[in-house]
Amino acid sequence: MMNRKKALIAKALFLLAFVIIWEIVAKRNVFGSNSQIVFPTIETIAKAFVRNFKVGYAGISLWKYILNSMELLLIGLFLGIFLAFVFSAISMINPTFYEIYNMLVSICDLLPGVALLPVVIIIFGIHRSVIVFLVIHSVIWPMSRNLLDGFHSFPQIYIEAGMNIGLRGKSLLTGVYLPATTAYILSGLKVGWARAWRGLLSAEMIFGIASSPGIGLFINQMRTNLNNAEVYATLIVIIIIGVIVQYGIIDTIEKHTIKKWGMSK
Amino acid sequence: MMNRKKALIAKALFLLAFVIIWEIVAKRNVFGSNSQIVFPTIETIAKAFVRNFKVGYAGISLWKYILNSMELLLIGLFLGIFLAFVFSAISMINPTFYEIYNMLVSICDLLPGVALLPVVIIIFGIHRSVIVFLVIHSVIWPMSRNLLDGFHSFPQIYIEAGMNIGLRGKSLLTGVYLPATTAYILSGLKVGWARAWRGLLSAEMIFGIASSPGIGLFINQMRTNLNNAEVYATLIVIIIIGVIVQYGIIDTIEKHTIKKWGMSK
Amino acid sequence: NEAKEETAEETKTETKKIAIAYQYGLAYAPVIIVKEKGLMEEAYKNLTGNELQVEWVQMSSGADINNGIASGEIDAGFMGIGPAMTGISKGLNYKVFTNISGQEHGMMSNDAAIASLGDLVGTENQIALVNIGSIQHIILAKALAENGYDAHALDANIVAMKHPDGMASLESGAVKCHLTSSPYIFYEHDNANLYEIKEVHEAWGQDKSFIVGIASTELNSDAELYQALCDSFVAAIDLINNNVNEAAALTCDFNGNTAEVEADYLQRGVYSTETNGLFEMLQFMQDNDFCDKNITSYSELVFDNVKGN
Amino acid sequence: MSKTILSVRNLNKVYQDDKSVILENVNLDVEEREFLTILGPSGCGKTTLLRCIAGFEDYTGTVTTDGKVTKDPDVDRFMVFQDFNQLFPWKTVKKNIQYPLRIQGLKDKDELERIANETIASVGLKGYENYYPYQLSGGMKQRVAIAKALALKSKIILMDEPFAALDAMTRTRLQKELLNISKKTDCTFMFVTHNIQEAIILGTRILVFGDGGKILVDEKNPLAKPVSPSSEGYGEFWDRLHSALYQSDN
Amino acid sequence: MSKTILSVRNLNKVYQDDKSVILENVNLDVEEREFLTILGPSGCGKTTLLRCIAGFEDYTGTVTTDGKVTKDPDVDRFMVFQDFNQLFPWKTVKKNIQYPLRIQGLKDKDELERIANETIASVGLKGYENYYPYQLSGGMKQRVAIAKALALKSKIILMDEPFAALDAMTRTRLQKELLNISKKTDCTFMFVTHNIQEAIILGTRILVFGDGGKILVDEKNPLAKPVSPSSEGYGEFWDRLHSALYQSDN
Ligand SMILES: Nc1ncnc2c1ncn2[C@@H]1O[C@H](COP(=O)(O)OP(=O)(O)OP(=O)(O)O)[C@@H](O)[C@H]1O
Ligand SMILES: Nc1ncnc2c1ncn2[C@@H]1O[C@H](COP(=O)(O)OP(=O)(O)OP(=O)(O)O)[C@@H](O)[C@H]1O
Ligand SMILES: [Mg+2]
Ligand SMILES: [Mg+2]
Repeated sequence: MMNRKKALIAKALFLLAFVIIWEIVAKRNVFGSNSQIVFPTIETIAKAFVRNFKVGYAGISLWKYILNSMELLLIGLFLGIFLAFVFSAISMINPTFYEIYNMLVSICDLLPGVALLPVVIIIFGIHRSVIVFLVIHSVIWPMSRNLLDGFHSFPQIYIEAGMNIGLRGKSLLTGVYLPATTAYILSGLKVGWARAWRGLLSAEMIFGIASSPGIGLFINQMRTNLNNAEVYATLIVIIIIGVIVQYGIIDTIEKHTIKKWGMSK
Repeated sequence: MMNRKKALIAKALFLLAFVIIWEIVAKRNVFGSNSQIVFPTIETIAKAFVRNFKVGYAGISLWKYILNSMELLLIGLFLGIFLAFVFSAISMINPTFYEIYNMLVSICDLLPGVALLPVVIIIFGIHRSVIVFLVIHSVIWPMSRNLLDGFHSFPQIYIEAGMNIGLRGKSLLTGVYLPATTAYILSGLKVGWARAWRGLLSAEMIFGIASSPGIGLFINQMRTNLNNAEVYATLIVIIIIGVIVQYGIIDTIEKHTIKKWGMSK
Repeated sequence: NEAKEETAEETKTETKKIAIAYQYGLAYAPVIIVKEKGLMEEAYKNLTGNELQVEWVQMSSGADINNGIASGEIDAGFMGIGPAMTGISKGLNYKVFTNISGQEHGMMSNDAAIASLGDLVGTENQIALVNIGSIQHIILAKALAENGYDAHALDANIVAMKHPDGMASLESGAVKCHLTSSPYIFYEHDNANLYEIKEVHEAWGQDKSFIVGIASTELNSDAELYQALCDSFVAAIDLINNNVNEAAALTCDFNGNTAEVEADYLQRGVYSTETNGLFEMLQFMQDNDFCDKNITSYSELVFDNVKGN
Repeated sequence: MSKTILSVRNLNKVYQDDKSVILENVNLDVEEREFLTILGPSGCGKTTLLRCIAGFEDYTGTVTTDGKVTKDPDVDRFMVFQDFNQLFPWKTVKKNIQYPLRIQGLKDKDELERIANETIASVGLKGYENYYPYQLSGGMKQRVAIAKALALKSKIILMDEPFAALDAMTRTRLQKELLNISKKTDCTFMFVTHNIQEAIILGTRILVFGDGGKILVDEKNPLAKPVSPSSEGYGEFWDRLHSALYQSDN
Repeated sequence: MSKTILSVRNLNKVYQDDKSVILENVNLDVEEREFLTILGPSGCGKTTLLRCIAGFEDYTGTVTTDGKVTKDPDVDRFMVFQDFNQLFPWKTVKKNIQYPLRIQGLKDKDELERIANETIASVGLKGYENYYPYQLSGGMKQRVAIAKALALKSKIILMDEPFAALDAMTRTRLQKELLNISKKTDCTFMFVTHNIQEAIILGTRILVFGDGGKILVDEKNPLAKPVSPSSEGYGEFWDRLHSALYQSDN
């Protein structure tokens, strides 16, 4: 394993290289005379970054959009993860349920959110829960897939050791299945977190309630107004949030679980 | 474990129940007098199913759209999987590369395909490869996540046993890492396959070459033209293809690998 | 062998290639006619004797097309006047080369008690329309302004969703109002349970420009190619205006209608190469924060051949 | 006469994907507080028998524990596995030992502390309370597993070569510990070993398995506890078991 | 005098997250074709030493194999692990044995077949060629791992309690097999065992480790092969090793 400092430098250098290449492409108009609209310079993006928060869109700062979205995102993410856990858990206890749920996961994961929108609206009405539902839809299936497959492929002996001491059903799940699949679960969390973001953005792009506008709407507006620099600046915000979660939260969990237990290198 | 027949019956009964509930909702107009637009009856959907293939859209049968899409889907899927393998593999050999790639996966998985479209078009031009790129974008990151995390969490002793007999670098990867993470890889394949579909559909909804229209365009137009029954019928086609891949291909691979090796229950 | 390759290359250079981005729908009927009948290729051949190869690219929004043009990969495209003016004011090197159509817009309500905009202002009743900042939103703002309200008075009432979803939401009662365009407005007119809020239709009728065609200045500088482009649209629009049945037969499949219905719908729109209200709309947008303020004359919006205002 | 705590009737075991019969018509009655030691060649089915009794395998026939037919695993039959990875890697040594007790409803913190410390000391692992399993040597892991069993005091304790990874000294110490516990408690033991001496020292009754799970020897241990190689009759008994074992092969 | 094939100099080993020193300043020279048996209490660092030599651990000090300083694992030092899960679960018994040979460049099908069959037979697993590891008993898995080492014939073979899971008979057979091979080939063995008798029967030189990897005894085996408990001097030697082992604890 590398030491932390070296790793940090490597990552910083890579990002720097990316930024430099971007800047060259932008400044030299490598892709034609109008390409600065697609490749704005770093300076433009940096200004857009500030403007996003200071001016925002429709008189509302990007903060507000982020807050609106984060609320829905987190609700959707937690519900999605929670439901994935519940259903995957029931699947482990009940083989019939497993067969059905496994099929359901394979099927539902294929369905694009857009196509579900009319059904969702008719059931939930015009409500922020529509967005939450679409976020759940993008999180629950991949997360369940990780859980279902994880539950099936850790060493059988842990289950036996668990049953040995009287664990059954629910207690076996929390006592053995969950800790034994922590690696799968964390991997699923990383994917689920990314899914939730993408689900949120695309949901907010196809369905938006103006009274609580979200980051997807913001991006959409900036796109419509050809403010690509603002779009990239917003993506950077998303990336920063994403990286904080990845390295601040998930990595810390990893360090205190699978790494500490010697279950991951 | 259940026997196959019982499992099949359970799944069939579940689907039947779903169909019946749908039909009741449709026939009784549970969600208001006009809800048949959103919930067409089974008969309507069945007719739309036939019509999709017979009449299609713009004088072209759904077959043609499917074929156009499948080509791009498969190219994107294979490239996405292949690249995920290559990069994850290099990550295992080179710790610096791992640090950078791990970060890249966490970042890129957050970026919505729509926001990348201008950049992709400027780089690839007006070409079907734009769709392929967007499919790759939706496959490669979750797949890499599964591989990277899988590579880190199988029993260390297999690596040692491999190095013991002189496996190094590439041979260690193919000789130990890959077979030892088969469960993770297959799980990733299932998620990747679903991702590829959803990536394809959303890519085709925002970009398409008129001379080879795809299934995403088909769905989009059917929605626009208020033919929800046709939309559902098309989704059923997608589901059928998906289920064939899941149960026909991936399950078979599972049976001949991890199940046979006693590495999965 | 080498010689063969060379001749192959020569014949290739004679085939001109351009990429045109388009969207689907009734409002784009002339585009479909040009595309399906190969009118542009034909016009180019007539003018120069050379082949023209048009790559038709379907995109889902004016914003995407604008980016495509910025990337230099798209030479011409068709979009609503909103994104077109946004693009020009952003300094994209294109202008309008033809008007395409004007379409009917209207706002329908499923509540008889809502008869005018005044019944909505200050309430929490939701209005579905296709997107915030979309042409439908601007028309709503214009209607508000013309009736003495603040242009943004109903902004918070908006729920953004696509036309079919909006229609389903209106009919199922999930929203109170739906501001939409043809053909959805026709369907909603046919529904006896829905009531129209007239001010919206009055603010921007089908006689006003709605969809325009834009071409890059580069394309404009290729005189023959540009001519072919313009000619083909004159021909297509003529066909709709003079032989609606033939036009309908060409486009009905794409819009999912029977030929008769399609012909009826086509006749309810206004298809013309001449713009109407383009500059007026731009000024309204500039005055009400729908786009940047920097265009001061009609001629900045259109190429010289385009007539109208 | 003491009562029969475990009774195996007509037990047959075939692994699904395999035709060959691992255990054929095994019949066995074990009395309460008996210490049954089991010898047998590698691969003869000792582990499989314990697994069937513990309820980890499907089989035909019946296993009756304390009068009830048992098919599924339960705490009344606790198994110490042959595998080094039977500890939960996510729990420390101490937690691995306390967890089963807490599952069984023991909530008293002090009591849990006391039992854990006592059993950890008895297997010679003082100081390793807060180690995670991956930080232990092979033999240490097995000792934790044994400590778990000693702490839990199930009715029937099934031990599958628990001392195989231990050095002679630790082994002797744990043999003594086990003998003590078996005297003090009501536990019944089934103990697989490859060491004939160990079988004689620990067992009140000794079984020798041949291939296919055939029981070649089933005898009460004629020697009085504590047994040592110098006990009277030891040599003779050893020879008998040894030749039965050898014979089982040919 | 025969040449030194392995030399360990000032080897120190501390596990990262732990302050306590596992191996302290270990020095050891092993000559070619020596059969070194290692005794020592559970947890004293025997496995750790083998792992350092094999190149699986970080340490300070040097390990020199055949004149070259070696830090990383390689085929010149083959290790048979203590763990039951060292076989690749995705390969059958036969493939597990043949794979290392193929990696080493042996392509000849017939030769591969011959070697596999021979070594499988020598560990008594005829008929199990096409079993997957999960279908084997504990002892059978270990025997396959031994077969792998026998087939590969690395310069140095490190064996970590390979016979611990075996019954007396199989154990005796494999001891004989191993003795044979060590006579016929140039392999050098380092063999960890808890069985003093085994250490004497197999070893040409015997090491007893105390806690902290201290070498308490390092002696050439004074008894001529083949050794049996009735060999002259056996009892005395046994006692010496035994008391060294016991003493290490006190
Ligand atoms: N999952 C399985 N599938 C098929 N055969 C199996 C399976 N598990 C064990 N066997 C077979 O059952 C037989 C007995 O195995 P078992 O583990 O009970 O032996 P054992 O007596 O415990 O041996 P050892 O002393 O080596 O541990 C072996 O021949 C083995 O090949
Ligand atoms: N990964 C680790 N982290 C911390 N300590 C460890 C680790 N692995 C082993 N140890 C410690 O190193 C010491 C020696 O372990 P080792 O496995 O070498 O013992 P051993 O002599 O092989 O014992 P046994 O005969 O029981 O297998 C033990 O005290 C153990 O706790
Ligand atoms: Mg066994
Ligand atoms: Mg050890």
